[in-house]
Parts: sequence; C-alpha cells; structure tokens
Amino acid sequence: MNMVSLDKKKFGSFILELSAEHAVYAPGKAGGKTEFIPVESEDEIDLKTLVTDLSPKGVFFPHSEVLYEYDKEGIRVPQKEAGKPIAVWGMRGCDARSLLMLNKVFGSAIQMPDNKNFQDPYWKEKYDNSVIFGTGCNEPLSTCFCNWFEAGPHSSAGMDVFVVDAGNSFLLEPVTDKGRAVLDKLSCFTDSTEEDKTTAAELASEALDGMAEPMEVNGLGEMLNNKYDEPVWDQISAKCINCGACTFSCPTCHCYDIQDEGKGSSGKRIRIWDSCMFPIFTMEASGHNPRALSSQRVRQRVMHKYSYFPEKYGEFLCTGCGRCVTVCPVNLDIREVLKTINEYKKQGITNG
Amino acid sequence: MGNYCIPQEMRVERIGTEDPARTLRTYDLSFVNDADREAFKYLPGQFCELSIPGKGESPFGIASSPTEEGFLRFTVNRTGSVTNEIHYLRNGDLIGLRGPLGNWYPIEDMKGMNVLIVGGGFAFTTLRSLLIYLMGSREDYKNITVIYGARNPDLFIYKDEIALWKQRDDIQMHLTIDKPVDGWNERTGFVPAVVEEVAPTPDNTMAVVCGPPVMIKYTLPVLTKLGFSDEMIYTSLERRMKCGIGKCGRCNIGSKYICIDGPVFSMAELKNIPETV
Amino acid sequence: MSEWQPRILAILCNWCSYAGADLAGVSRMQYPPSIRVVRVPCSGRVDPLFILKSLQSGFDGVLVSGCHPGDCHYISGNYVARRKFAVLKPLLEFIGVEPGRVQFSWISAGEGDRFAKVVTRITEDVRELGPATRLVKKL
Amino acid sequence: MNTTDNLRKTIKTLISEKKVDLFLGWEKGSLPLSATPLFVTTGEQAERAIFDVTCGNNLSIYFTKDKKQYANKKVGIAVKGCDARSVVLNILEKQIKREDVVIVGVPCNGVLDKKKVLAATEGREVLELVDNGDTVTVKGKGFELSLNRQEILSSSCLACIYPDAQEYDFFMGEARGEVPNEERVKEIIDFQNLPDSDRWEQTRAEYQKCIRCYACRNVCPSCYCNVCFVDQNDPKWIGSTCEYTDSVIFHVIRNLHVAGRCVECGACERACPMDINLLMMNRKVAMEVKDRFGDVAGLDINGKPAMSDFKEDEKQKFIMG
Repeated sequence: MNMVSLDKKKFGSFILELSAEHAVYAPGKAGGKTEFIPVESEDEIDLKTLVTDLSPKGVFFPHSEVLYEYDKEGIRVPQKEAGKPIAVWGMRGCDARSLLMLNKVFGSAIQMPDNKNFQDPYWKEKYDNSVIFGTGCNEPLSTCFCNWFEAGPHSSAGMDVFVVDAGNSFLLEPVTDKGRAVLDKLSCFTDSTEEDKTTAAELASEALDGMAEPMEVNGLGEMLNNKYDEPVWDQISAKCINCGACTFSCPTCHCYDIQDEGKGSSGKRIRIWDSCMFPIFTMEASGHNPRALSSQRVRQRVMHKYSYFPEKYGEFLCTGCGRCVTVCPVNLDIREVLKTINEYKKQGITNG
Repeated sequence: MGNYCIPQEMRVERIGTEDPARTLRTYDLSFVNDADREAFKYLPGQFCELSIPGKGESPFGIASSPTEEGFLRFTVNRTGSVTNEIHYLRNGDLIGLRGPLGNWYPIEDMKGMNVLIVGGGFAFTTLRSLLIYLMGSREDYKNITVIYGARNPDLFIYKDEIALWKQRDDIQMHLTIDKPVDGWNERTGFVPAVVEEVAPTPDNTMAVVCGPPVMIKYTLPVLTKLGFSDEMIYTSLERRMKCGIGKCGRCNIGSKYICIDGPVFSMAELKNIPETV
Repeated sequence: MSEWQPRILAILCNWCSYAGADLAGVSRMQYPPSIRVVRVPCSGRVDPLFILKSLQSGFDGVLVSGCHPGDCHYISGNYVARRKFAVLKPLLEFIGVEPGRVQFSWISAGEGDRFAKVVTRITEDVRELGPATRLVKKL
Repeated sequence: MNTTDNLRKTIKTLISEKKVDLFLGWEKGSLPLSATPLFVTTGEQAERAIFDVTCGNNLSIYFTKDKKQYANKKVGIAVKGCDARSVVLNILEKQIKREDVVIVGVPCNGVLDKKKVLAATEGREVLELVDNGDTVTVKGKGFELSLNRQEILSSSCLACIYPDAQEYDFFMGEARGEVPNEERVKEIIDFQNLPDSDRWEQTRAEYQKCIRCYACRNVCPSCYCNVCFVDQNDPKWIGSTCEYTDSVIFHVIRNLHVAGRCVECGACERACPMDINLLMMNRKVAMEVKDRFGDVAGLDINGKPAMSDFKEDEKQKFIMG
C-alpha cells in the first residue's frame, strides 16, 4: 500500500474508525493551552497549531507515573487492564524524532554493570505498541530550527504514517510496516494520484525553503567541550533565572525525580518530571552541591543536549522544535546561545 | 531482576553504632527471599539503593565483601529523611533494597600487584569491602597499604576491625586525624600529606581513593606527583543518585552516568570528564 | 443512625487555649467529641500550611486558638498570627473553601466555658456544611 | 527626546562616571514579542538598551539570584513602577543596600502579554512589532494589524495603579502619577460574588492545569528562599504530582508567603507555560492587605513589609466571638 488520500470531510469518520482499536491522542485545547489529549471525535482536534504548548512526550512519559504501590503487605506494580494501544494523530516531525531519542533512553536495552539488560517497562508498555501519525509542517514558524539536525519540516523519522496536509485532503503514506498494517485495516481512503505525490513533494520543498539558514552543527559537541571552562558561560547564564520552563516544555528533556506519596504505611512511589535548572536537583544530603551556580546548570543543560547525549547515543538531544525559545521568560534563545559560544574566541583562561 | 525500579525486601539482622554521637550506624541485612539471595552477585565498589516506603531512597556503598556470605553490610550516616528513618529501624525490621548497582574496583587487574587504599571518613565502606575481599585471597596480591583519615578518632568506622588489621603484618595500616587529640598515638595531618609521606613506590602499584570530594581533589595530584600513572589510580565518585539505572539525570557528568558507568573511575577516564571533583 | 460527627483539628496555644481546654475538661463541661487537639507553643507558630494540610488530609474543619490580644506569652506572637489569619481566611473563602471550615478564636486559660462554647459552635457550623470534599486529597 | 534615547544617555553617563559597575536594562530580543535583559558594563553596550511594550521582565530578580552575586558592586537598574517596588522590597528585606543601587525609572504604559497578542492574530505568528504608543502594530506572514494597546496589555498592567517608580534616582521622562483604576478590583469582586461552590469549581479547573514546573516561583522577585517549602523533604509538606489539591495548596501558600510583598508585576503569570490566572489570588491578597493594614507592597522605603508588622488595635471581626 502506498500513499492514500483522506478527504478532510471524512476525517471525522477516520478518527472514529481509528479509535475503535486505539486510544487516540491528538493536539487539542486543554485549559487554553494546546497539548496532546485523548480524543474521541474530530471536534476535539486542533489541526492548526504547529508546535503545541506542551510536547507529546507526556503521552508516553507522563508528568507523574506510578512505579509501584506499597502497603503493609508489600509492593505491587499497578496492573492496568490491557488497554487499547496508543495512536497519536498530528505529531510534527520534531516531536516524532524526540520519541526516537527518548526511546534510546527508556526503550533500548541499557546494559547494567552486572551485564543484565534493562529496558524501562513503563515506557515500553506504552510506546512499543503505539502507532504515530505524523504531519508535515507546511509553514514552519520562525522559532523552528529542525533543519539544523538532518531533518526538516517534512521529516518522517519516528513516524509510522507520514501525513501531508494538502488543503482539502490529507495524504497518508506508511513509513513502517506497523503503519502500513494499521492503514490496511481502515477504510475511508481513496487511492492517491500522481498529482497528490507532486503536491506533497512541492509542499515539502517549499516548507524547507521557508526556513532560516541553519547553523552548522557538525563538531558542535567538540566545540562545546573545548570551551567548557571558558567565562562565556557566565555571560550566557547571566540572564537565566533557572525557572525550568524550558525543560518542562522540551520534548526531549527526560530527567525525573522519584518521590513517595502516601499516608501511613500505604502509598505509591512515583516518578515525576524534574529539571536540571533547579539547584535542588543535584543537592546532596550532606549539603554539598556540585552544580550550585546558575552558570553550571545552564552549561549542564546545553552540554547534555549537544555534547554528552551525542557522545553516548550518537545524536543531539534536541529536535529544533523551538518550544524553549518561545516559552523562555527572559528570551534566552538556545540558538543564540549556541551561536554565541561558537563565535566566542577561546581565551585560555580556566576558572576551574 | 526484571524491573530495576522495584526494591526487594531485606531484614535487619544486626545494628552496630560506629561513633559516640551515634550518627553513624552499621546495618547487616539478610535476604528475605531465597531467590533474591541467589540472584544477588556483587563485587567491592558497587552500591545499592536502600528504600524506605513513604520516605524515598538513598544510595549506599556496599561495605560487606562478596566473600562474606549471607548478609549485606551498609554504614549509614544520619543526615536526611531517609537516613533518619533507617536509624529508627530495629533488628528484624524490613527494608527495601535495589541493587547491586554501578561498577566495581578493578580487582582482576590488582592480581599480582601492590595495592594502596586511601580512604577518608565514613566513605571507607566500599574500601572495607575491597580490603576484606583482597584478604580473602591474600596470596594473589603483593603489599597492601591502607591510609585512612578522619576528622577525629571518633569518626573512624569499623574500629574493631581496624584494630585487628593493625595487628596483621601483611597490611600496612596508617591512620590519621586532622588535628592532634590527647591520647591519639597515630598520625595527625590531612590525608594527602600522609599519602605523600607513606605511599609505596608507584611501581606495580594500584591506588584506590575514596572519600569526601575535597579529599579526593587534593589526593589525586599527590599520587600523580609520586609517579602513579593515570591508569593506576582509581577513585569512587559521589553524586546524588536517584534512579540508579542511568536515566533520571542527577548523576550525569559528561557523557557518563555515575550510577551505571561508575561510581569507580580511573584517573585516565576522569581526565575526559568535566566537573568531576 | 447516630448523627454524623465531624472531625475537627484544634490547634491550641500552650499558654492560654490549651489550658482553657484543660479547664473545660477538669470542670466537666460538656462539648462535642469532635476535636483532635494539637498543642503548639504559640498561635504565632501556626503556619497556614498546617491548616491547609489538615484540610487536605481529610479534617472537616480546623480551629486555631491563641491567647487574647495583649496576653501573648511571647508578647506579640498572636498579633503576628492575627495578620496571617486575617489574610488566610478571606483567601480560603475566595478560592471556594466554605467559610465555616476554618475558624479562629482567642481563649484564655480561665475561659473553660468559652472553650466549650467555641467547640460547640464550630462543630455545629461544620456539621451543617457536611463532610469536607473540597481540598481533600483522594489517594 | 524619547524614553529609549534618554535611557541610553543616562546609562552611558552612569557607566562613564563610574557611578555603577553594571547596569540592568532591556534590549531587543530574538523574538518580536519579548525584549531580553541587558547587562551593560560599557558605553557601547548602552546603545542597545530599549524600553517599549515588550520589556516585561522585572529585572530586580537578578539581585536575589545566585545570592550575593552583586555583592560589593554598584548596580544600576531600569525600573517600571512595579519593578521599583520590588527593588524597594529587596532593600527593606536587606537583600541589597539603597546606596549600592542606582534606580532609573521609566515611564510605563504597560507591557504586553504574548498570549493576548496571539489571540488578536488568531494564532498567526508575529514576525515584527512596532510600539506606537496608543497602538501597537504587529506584522506576520500576509497580515498586518494595528492593535489597541489596552487590548494586549498584561492583566497586571490593566490593574496597575502605580505605573511610575515611587523610589528613584533618575526618571526618564514624564511620570504618569497614580492612576485611579476602578476596573482594578472588578474581576475580583465579580468572582467573589459567585456562590462558593462555583468559586471552588473555577479554582479547581484553573489549578488543575498546573504542571508544577515552579516557573512562577522562580521568576518571582519576592520568592528567594534558599529552600522553598515545596522542595523540603523532611517533612515533605505537599506532593509534587499534578494532583489538584497539591497544586492549589502550593499556590495558596506561595501567595501567603508573598502576601504584602507581591508587587503584582505579573512575572509569574507571563512565565506560566500553562496560562494559569495566577494573579487573581495575588490581587485578592493585596486587596486584603491594603484594606486591613493600609499597606501596599514596596511603596514606602521607610516602611515595613505588612506581614512582619502589626498594630495592637486591628480589626478582628473574623475571630469567633
């Protein structure tokens, strides 16, 4: 099965059909903000918004997730009923790629020191059976910089089905076998025409052309490592007030805290999003804090995204979605940060 | 172990108090389930997360050696909410444990070599594990030198065992405290100075350093100065580890996570990692 | 079926209100068995967090009581407390917590009868409101 | 001479005469809707300073960030009315010394709220903004709109009665004086007149949105405790999940901690990634503080923050008789 066409008039019935066997998530309004919410009908879906205010990472890595429950009897992992697999509609290229990155952390087997492999069961339970319908962006925003990272507004990496919004219809193209299988079971499509394919290709190249010139990111990690001890970090972080809004809105930030919540002898152990921007994040019980200064924490965030993570997993921990750029209350633009460091001439002064 | 997020149950078998102020206590834990005991294989240097429902988890180095069977030993300094709660435990109480986590001291490489162990304060836990392990097959190793410093005589842990080790002629024990105290017959002075004075020649010698960050920071250069090569110096780092499985991000330094890539690092590795000590 | 008995947390200052409660007991005065008492050194010690936390953990009402103005054992503790409560009470009502749930009073060591009256009144108020639901955390 | 030119000149003079080591101002940001803080140490940098509708940041936050970073430094700061009150509060609370700061007031006609601009453009991205005073022109791909300034102002500005710095060393232009603002409490009174069950439902719906990122606390110039009560773990006062009672309690207590100290600059609301109407509670508290104790946060440099003060004969009707 190749590219198929879905008339927008039939979008409602498509969603209904999809939700028969899937728990469907799509961008929608929740309290004034756009985020990925469970939907049951077409009306709840926001097809206009490009970059949702909250990233879809929460669908697979929720803000708070129960690891286990405990009481006098002992410990139990909450046994959920085997629910429907997750289907996500309308995930943009940046967000779909963020799932690939998170999957490297949570989904892929991490070799523990005792040679046993560990994969995060909570992530896998949701991600492994999911099917991602991604949508190409025809008019990227000025804050978008996905073209920095071997991807673009019409990248289909991380998606199972790639969707192009062609005005009156959606053009759906299976990317993975899983996507193909899901499409095969649905019925509201018509075959695509040659014209559709041309349209899709045109939209893709127009979208890419509309974006600003990317910064060269080859060797970025090495460049950052080189300037690790330079005072440029103080200059950059002077503005930052460590509010953490960037980390919470980021689709790839995945640091978390583990906390117990309960009453008396029963309760739950929960993992909760946390942020490297907070001084308490690394504070040890002894009172020693290895990253006590704001500049150290800003450096950690930048280094983790563009140097450490690539070193460990082979790709940048940034998709160029631009959420942190939009949300920052002091307009500390990550693109400017990288450019500033890049242009900074090493002075050979070490402050460590 | 299938899910590394889930603790197994342990029973408190013996509680020892290490210092007069009773802030340092040593706990021997036994396995509640036989299957857990069978599965639990560890080496000196590894750590565990001790878990108290309702309070949380904290990482502790394993102080017992795999050669001592049937129990795991941890020494707990009372500083925060979890350690406070651990100090309330009585014999027979249950406690959660996740582990063993992290890597271990290079015991295989130590065979046929002299070993220098440098420790400070209550970070001597995993070093005790190492020492007991080495003594379990003493003939595999050459000279063993131990330099152990504490702020004052009360703050040494495992005092009874130290007394026994001092009597042995196959271990050179050097104890030191920061400032002179009446009745103290051992050395006084900071660890780095003592290392400079009594460390064996670097030839065929492996050095293992574990202690508070400031001690590590000043001891490593001394070893280098004495001629120890970077590959021959190992140290155990400390960060606030939470998940223990390389995900939660707290113990991230450089591209490493201390909980899975460490806590034991050679000096050669540390040179490529920023922000270590 | 017997009448529903609310659970009310009474935070009493050590020097006046707690002694007042004591006097009420010693004098065998009758008041509803609805309160659980926490003794604090001074009403100034009462952090608004204590009050919210009690509501969250399921208390149907909270009573905070200290020395009469001018009688504070620590000279000015209850004056500072009064400012705190003067802001807390309208704010709680503003967000929609029923007015009767959280109440404040001054009771001296000699006012056992007043203590009994205050407890009776807050119990009636809370009983009228029924079991607390808002701000109660469901586990 | 307009405000921006005046401001640049003043900063340059302060720097060249060594009256200050550092000046905190605003410059044009990378996005059209937000200016960004500017740290001036040279006359050249002073040329980048601006003041317009995008300069929402309350720069006094930098006095309490990384404690004591400006110790032994003379710091100049550009302030709007609300920011000046924050600076005064910092002085009253001994975070900085009056003699170490040079306060430069700017005449403020309110700053924008990004989400209101976005609502006005129906979600279309703004690529350029021009502040014309009474109107603001925004341009984007294929559209240009002239917006009424009032329409896009931050809600904190709409409720503002002290647009000018009350404590300053220099003032850039004409002070507007105290603005009688009758609309100020309307929203609050309206809300107050609802039955309590409705109020609770609205509160719950509003705070259910909270994702507990603490951006509101972290951008707040009045929130600078070393360890915030939500971060304390022994005792762990409140849970960290998005459970709404925890969120409501967090915000109520945070409000009480800044009672009599909140200058209503709106930084929290503008920083909130979830668009929670945070200021509503703050303004209610400010109203109570004003009515009961006659105090307005940060207005009087010789005063005392309301909650650390008292009078013996205050109204106490709320106490059970």
